Amino acid sequence: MEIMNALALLSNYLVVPALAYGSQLALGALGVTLVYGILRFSNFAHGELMAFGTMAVILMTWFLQAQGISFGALPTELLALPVGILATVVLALGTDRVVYRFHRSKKSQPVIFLIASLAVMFFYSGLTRFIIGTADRNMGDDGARFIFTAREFKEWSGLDEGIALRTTQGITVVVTLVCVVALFWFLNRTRAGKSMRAYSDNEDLALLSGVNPERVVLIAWILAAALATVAGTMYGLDKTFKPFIYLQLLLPIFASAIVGGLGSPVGAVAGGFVIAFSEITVTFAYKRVLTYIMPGDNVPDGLVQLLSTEYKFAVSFVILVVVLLVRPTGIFKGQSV
Amino acid sequence: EDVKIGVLLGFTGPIESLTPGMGASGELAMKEVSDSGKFLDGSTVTPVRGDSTCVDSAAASAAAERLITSDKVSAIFGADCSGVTGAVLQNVARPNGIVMISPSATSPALSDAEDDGLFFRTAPSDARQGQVLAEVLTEKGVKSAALTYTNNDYGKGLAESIKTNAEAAGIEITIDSSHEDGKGDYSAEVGALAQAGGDVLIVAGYLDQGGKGIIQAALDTGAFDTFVLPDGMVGDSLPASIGDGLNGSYGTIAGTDSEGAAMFNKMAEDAGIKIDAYVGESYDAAALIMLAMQAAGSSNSADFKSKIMDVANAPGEKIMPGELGKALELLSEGKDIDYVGATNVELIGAGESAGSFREILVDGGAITTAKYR
Amino acid sequence: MSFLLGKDMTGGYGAADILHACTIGVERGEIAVVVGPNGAGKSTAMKAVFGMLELRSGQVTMDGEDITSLSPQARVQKGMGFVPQTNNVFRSMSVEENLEMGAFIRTDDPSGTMAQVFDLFPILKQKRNQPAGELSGGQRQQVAVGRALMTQPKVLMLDEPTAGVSPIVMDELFDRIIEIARSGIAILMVEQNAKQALNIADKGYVLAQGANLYTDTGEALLNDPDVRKAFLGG
Amino acid sequence: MSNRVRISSLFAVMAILLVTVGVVQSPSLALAILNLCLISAVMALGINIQWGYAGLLNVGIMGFAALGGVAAVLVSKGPVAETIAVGAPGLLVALLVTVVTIALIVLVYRSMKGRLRSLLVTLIVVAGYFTARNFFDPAVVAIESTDSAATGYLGGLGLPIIFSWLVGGLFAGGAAWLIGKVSLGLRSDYLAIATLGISEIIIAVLKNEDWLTRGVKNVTGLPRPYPVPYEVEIQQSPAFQSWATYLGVDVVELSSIVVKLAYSGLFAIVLLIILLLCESALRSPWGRMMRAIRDNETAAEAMGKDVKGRHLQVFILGSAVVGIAGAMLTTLDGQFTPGTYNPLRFTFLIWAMVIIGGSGNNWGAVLGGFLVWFFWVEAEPVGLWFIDLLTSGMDETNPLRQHLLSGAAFMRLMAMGIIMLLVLRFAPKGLIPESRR
Amino acid sequence: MIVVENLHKNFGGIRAVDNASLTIRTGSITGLIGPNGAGKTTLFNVIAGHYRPTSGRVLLDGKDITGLSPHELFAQGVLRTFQIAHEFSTLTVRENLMMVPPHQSGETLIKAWTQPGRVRREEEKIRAKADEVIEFLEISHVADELAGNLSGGQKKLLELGRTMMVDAKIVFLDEVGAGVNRTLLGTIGDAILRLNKERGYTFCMIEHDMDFISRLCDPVICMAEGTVLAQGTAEEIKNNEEVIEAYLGTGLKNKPEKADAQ
Ligand SMILES: Nc1ncnc2c1ncn2[C@@H]1O[C@H](COP(=O)(O)OP(=O)(O)OP(=O)(O)O)[C@@H](O)[C@H]1O
Ligand SMILES: Nc1ncnc2c1ncn2[C@@H]1O[C@H](COP(=O)(O)OP(=O)(O)OP(=O)(O)O)[C@@H](O)[C@H]1O
Ligand SMILES: [Mg+2]
Ligand SMILES: [Mg+2]
Repeated sequence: MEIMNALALLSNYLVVPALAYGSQLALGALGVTLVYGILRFSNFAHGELMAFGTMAVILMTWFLQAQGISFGALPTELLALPVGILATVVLALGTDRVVYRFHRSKKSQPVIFLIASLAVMFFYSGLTRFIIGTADRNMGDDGARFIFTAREFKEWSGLDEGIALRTTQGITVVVTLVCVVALFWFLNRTRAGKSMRAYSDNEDLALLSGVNPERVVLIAWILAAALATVAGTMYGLDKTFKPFIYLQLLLPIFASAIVGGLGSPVGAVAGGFVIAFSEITVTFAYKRVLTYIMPGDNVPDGLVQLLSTEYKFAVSFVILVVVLLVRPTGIFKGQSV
Repeated sequence: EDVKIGVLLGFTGPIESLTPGMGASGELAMKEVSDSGKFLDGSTVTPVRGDSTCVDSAAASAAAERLITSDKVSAIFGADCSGVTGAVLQNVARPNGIVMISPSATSPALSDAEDDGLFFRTAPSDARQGQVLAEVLTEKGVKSAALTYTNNDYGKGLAESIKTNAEAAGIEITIDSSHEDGKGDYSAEVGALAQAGGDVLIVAGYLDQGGKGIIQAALDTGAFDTFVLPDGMVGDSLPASIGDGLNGSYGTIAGTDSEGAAMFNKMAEDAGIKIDAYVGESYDAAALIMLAMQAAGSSNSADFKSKIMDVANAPGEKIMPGELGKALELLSEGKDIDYVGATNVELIGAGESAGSFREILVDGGAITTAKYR
Repeated sequence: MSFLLGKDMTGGYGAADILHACTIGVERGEIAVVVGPNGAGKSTAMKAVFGMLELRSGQVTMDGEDITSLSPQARVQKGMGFVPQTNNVFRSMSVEENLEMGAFIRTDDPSGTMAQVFDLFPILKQKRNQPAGELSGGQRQQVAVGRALMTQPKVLMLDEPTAGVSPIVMDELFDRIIEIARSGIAILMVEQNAKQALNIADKGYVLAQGANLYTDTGEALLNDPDVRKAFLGG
Repeated sequence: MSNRVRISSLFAVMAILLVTVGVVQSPSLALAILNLCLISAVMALGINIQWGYAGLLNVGIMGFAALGGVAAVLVSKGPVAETIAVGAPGLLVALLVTVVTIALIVLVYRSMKGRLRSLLVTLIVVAGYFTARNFFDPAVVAIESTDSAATGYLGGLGLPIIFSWLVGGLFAGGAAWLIGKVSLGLRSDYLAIATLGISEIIIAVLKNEDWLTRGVKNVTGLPRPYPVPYEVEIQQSPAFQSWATYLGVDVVELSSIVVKLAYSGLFAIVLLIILLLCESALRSPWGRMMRAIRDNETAAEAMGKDVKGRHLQVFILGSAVVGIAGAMLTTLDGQFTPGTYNPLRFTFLIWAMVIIGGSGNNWGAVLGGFLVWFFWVEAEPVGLWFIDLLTSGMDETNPLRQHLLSGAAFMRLMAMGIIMLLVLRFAPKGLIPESRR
Repeated sequence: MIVVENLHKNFGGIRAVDNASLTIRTGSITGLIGPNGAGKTTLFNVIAGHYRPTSGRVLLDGKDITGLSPHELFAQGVLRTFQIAHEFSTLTVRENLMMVPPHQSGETLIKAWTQPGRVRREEEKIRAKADEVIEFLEISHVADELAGNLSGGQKKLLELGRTMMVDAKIVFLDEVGAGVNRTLLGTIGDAILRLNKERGYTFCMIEHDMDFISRLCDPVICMAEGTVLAQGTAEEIKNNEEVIEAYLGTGLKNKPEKADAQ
């Protein structure tokens, strides 16, 4: 019983949130890792691309809600998602035409692309704020908020610690797993996927094999944009939408992609979880858990917290660095340009 | 004549979601004054915006430099975050002898900064609010509380004063940990807070920043169900976005039983301004600048800086939001006024706001006034 | 009028021309070999024929049709296969995937050809799942050639296919090249193992400083003392 | 060589831009921008040393700049007697304990082997950590609780702040040495994220270790370096006033111009010295070796060059330069605010400077520093002006106009983005590309 | 003299070098042959310090040099060339050569800053030396071209050239011949012999061109599957059944059973 309570406590405050946050990071990291894997540069505009996509979804949602359309137990945003994706794809492809294609033709170094993406990031962030403003917007305010609440869980299980599971958390985790499997399958099993990897590996030789570079780039951006929109929306649904947040998300997302191994979808997910779990576990106060599992009723004095939450980023980055020292190109042997 | 007033706020950057409201309500006051036609025998007031970015002192100083030396503003309404405010004050405002009134900078460090009597702020000092909150907690019979604050000088200062006062009042603060605004996820913070436990969770943050995230997560996980909200957290948008979960939470915000606050909220709504943190303070800051000008009969900082205290404090006729026209009238007749405004401004010492506080209770998804202290 | 012909090709990578009215070509079912000192422009000529290089003058024709302005991909579609001299494998992809990429434009099932490649280069079969980047130099060379064989082209262009491969494999390779030629495919290759290459060549070109020096049948060149001395190492 | 022409003409353009600002807007604004341009240029040089010479992707600029800022505080602020009285002993003991612990670890490491060794080491680490904390924590509490609003930290040495520029360099260099030892094994983006992470850690420490630099409560009122006067004072001096009247300039305006010029002088000197050293280094065999290493580490290693050592060397040098710039910046601000250090402003912007200017070329880096900062500040008015232009046609109440005007602030971001894209478009290798020797 | 004792090098499951033991006599020109993937290059990489061996030792004149880093070995006079050319692509050909000599005072910053004169004088010497080498390799016309723009073979020549910039004790040549024009290869052969005779260089060279090998090398070592298969004079090796079986093959005779493979 005591043990069960301890477990419930841990899952409620540690496992469930970490899983959700991890998946959110992973979804973002998938997009980053894809662009890196195929187009061979770190796309700093990805965070803002997520913001833009989410904005598009929100606008569409407002429209739908105005029409009185809803999605039953699920938030209407999911209905609006395709439209958002479409808008984002258009933006991404447009950007590629006016910005990246030129540098491809010039065979610029990756770092040039990186800085270009930085500029694009500025532009996007301006654009998004321009259209929808900077205010903080709630998402997913229709549809059921919880799969089960802490209270429901208590009643059901009879424990004195509850576990809450939000609908959005559930959706996020599922979507992430689907995305990573799909992407992995696409890149490693399908003809198109292989041609994309070939292109990123050795462009000239890919040409000699009859691969059409334009098509590769097209697919890459479509996927990236779609992932960005999904990631952004999932995040917004679970937390809230505010353009500024997506800039802040960029760093943990990159951390995930890199620690997992750039270019590897599975790595992206692994990375996401490494970051998320390290942030939470190390700064977690184990006082009450111990109180449950320690024999008798001797309560530990103090919070039994390894490090205060001020340092949660520090912690996640320390772990990141350590991982990299052990595996210099990430957990799943990523590429590096 | 056309008097220019600089509006120096972080329109981009960490608090970009707060600043539009602040800017708008400051400009609301300016419009009111211009429209009254009574300002400095019929001159008008034009706001000129500058981006303080909230974090980049260098960019903020440059923006201020532009406002003062290029756009030739007579005073600056701003800046917002204490860091940039300090930089602008020392590197631009003082050298050029321009008055600055910040609606939101609360850092104690600013109180004893050399300012040649040029710097004022309408945000209440943390010290006072700490006491008030402690009183509230004792009355509510709170035995223990967890405390989280936004990791900047505002949050830190406030948290420190809450902690000391609360502990003095025999309330145990089980944990005081900070949270960074605008970050992705607050599970870790909530986790720690929940484990530390306590009757209530005191959230010394901003209502559309980390503060909100924390409350949301805390509610969802069932970690806490009552929250204590200092001024930064009090605003209609919070219950609106959190929902019923917030009912029963309480807090404090600068204000008096004078109908000032209510009146202002009305005005703001009509002007389509969302009531968030520092919106009232902003209106007051702008108003004070112009009233002082009127009292001095000049838009020159050197002349009117000394008047700001006079117009802000008793003696004199009380001035409510929306009564700026009347105030201008009185001043031009040489009468004395006591500006109350949206947040019941009382300037003490080095131009800080003492202010008395309004205790609020979230009830039925709306912020209601419990009583005044 | 050869099946594949690069005629009077002049051009280079930047300001200076590398090729000066250089002509190389090959007939269906024939083997043409290009030899010459390092830096003569052999690879450049090959690239030019394959459209990887801006020509200032001269044209490339295939089967009588002028393909000078076509992009490399387009030429691949027309049935040309090419093995470059340097970085000619997909380093991060497995040997098998490399071969599959060779068959990228094919619509039929390439597994048969793959089997043939594997018994031409047995070592590759063992290494089929290893990234090509981890292979030894010679193994890589084998992968590169294998990749080209997978395309089943009408014309096969090889830039120093035998560089770094062991003698036994080299013999195998030459045998296979003869076979392929017999099956009606035109083969144009650059070789530094000039003697062996000219041995099996129907036609030989000697380039120097980007210009044709000698053009003749394989054995004619082999037996020409000047050529032997100056270019074939005595 | 056409590069020289290009350089001089581009810098001429830069000068014209600044002068235009001076005329159209105001001279002291122009000078304010110039000062930041100079500082940015120094930072950009630091990064250029690392990326342009050696291909090291350092994305931790923020952290090193912050360390420079710390130096400014610790050097220039006077010591705080009370806090030292209550806290210093504890801290010293804690320090002592740490040193002893490390010594012990080294000893054990040297003298033992195998599992026993690792066991002992861990034991010592744990024991050391807790004993240290045992002295450290109470001392910190004591320090931070003494007059926390005003001081609550140890203060500094009370020396002239100009020294902090050197010390800042040393701090950053020292940190770089540590970081380099750990993470220079990593390549490209992996090194990048590692450095980024470490810089985040540095900032986290500065934000939360109040006893050291007051954390987020900020340290204000740093003194100015020697020749730089205070506007308010010189405004009072009759000599100055008469001078102003003689020149026919407003006293206030003149005072702020003079002050800014004084700063510009100091910064320019630093920039020139560093630039000179960089140039001669880059042209020397050392530069050739660095480029070789950047090109192909395996081969360089095989040709007898100590790649690791050289990487560490440039990493330290570059970071030290950034540290110097950081100290200069804090000096100019007159205050230290950990909250200001965010990656966008202190890392990516600097990178934009290096790349847009032309990596591998010192002049390029400097120009980049100037140009990018210039637009970082001027993008705002430019954006506003653009919006006005857009909306000039529409009438007051037009909702679109309202919306556009409300969004004017974000034109700054867009403008910045567009400008950067344009530069990259027309100078894909940077404005002053690396010159071949 | 280099002695390799039961050297093993595994990459994951792959045994690239599998218990190889061999000796390279001082003053000799030792040839190293073997089928593709026999482990020759890996062996070089281990000896030259690019890989740590899984097990086994490498001795140089009796002292253990296992696991020293390449630049330390360079300092001891152990040089190597790369099978897949590792030129410094953004340096000119001349710079590629000039960067090689060790202990250039211009390579330490302080001296570069304080003693420009001395640095310049050294540069003169080195440049002269470099031009010699360029002359010899017949690549004068591309001396100021970026090395990245060289032809495949020219890059190979550059590889060799770099080893000629210093006085080496022992030089490991990994297929310098591959892709080099045979006539030029002849001259290179002469050069190697000269360096060996006059300057007493020891050489160990991987080659697949038997004529070249038998002209220069004695002894010749044949590796297969990571171990030493046979050792002896070129003649012995040529006629060694195993070697023919595994490596040489039976020459350019068409094999009927292959002809109808298609
Ligand atoms: N980095 C690596 N990872 C995995 N396997 C490797 C790696 N490097 C080499 N190998 C394997 O080790 C074996 C020996 O490679 P090596 O390059 O030494 O052969 P080699 O004798 O030089 O052949 P060649 O004559 O073709 O150059 C090969 O089977 C190769 O696939
Ligand atoms: N990318 C390039 N840019 C500029 N010049 C080049 C480039 N590639 C080759 N060259 C020059 O063109 C000339 C011919 O090069 P090419 O590769 O055609 O020689 P090659 O005949 O193939 O020699 P090898 O037998 O060594 O391969 C060389 O002098 C080389 O320096
Ligand atoms: Mg070639
Ligand atoms: Mg080899």
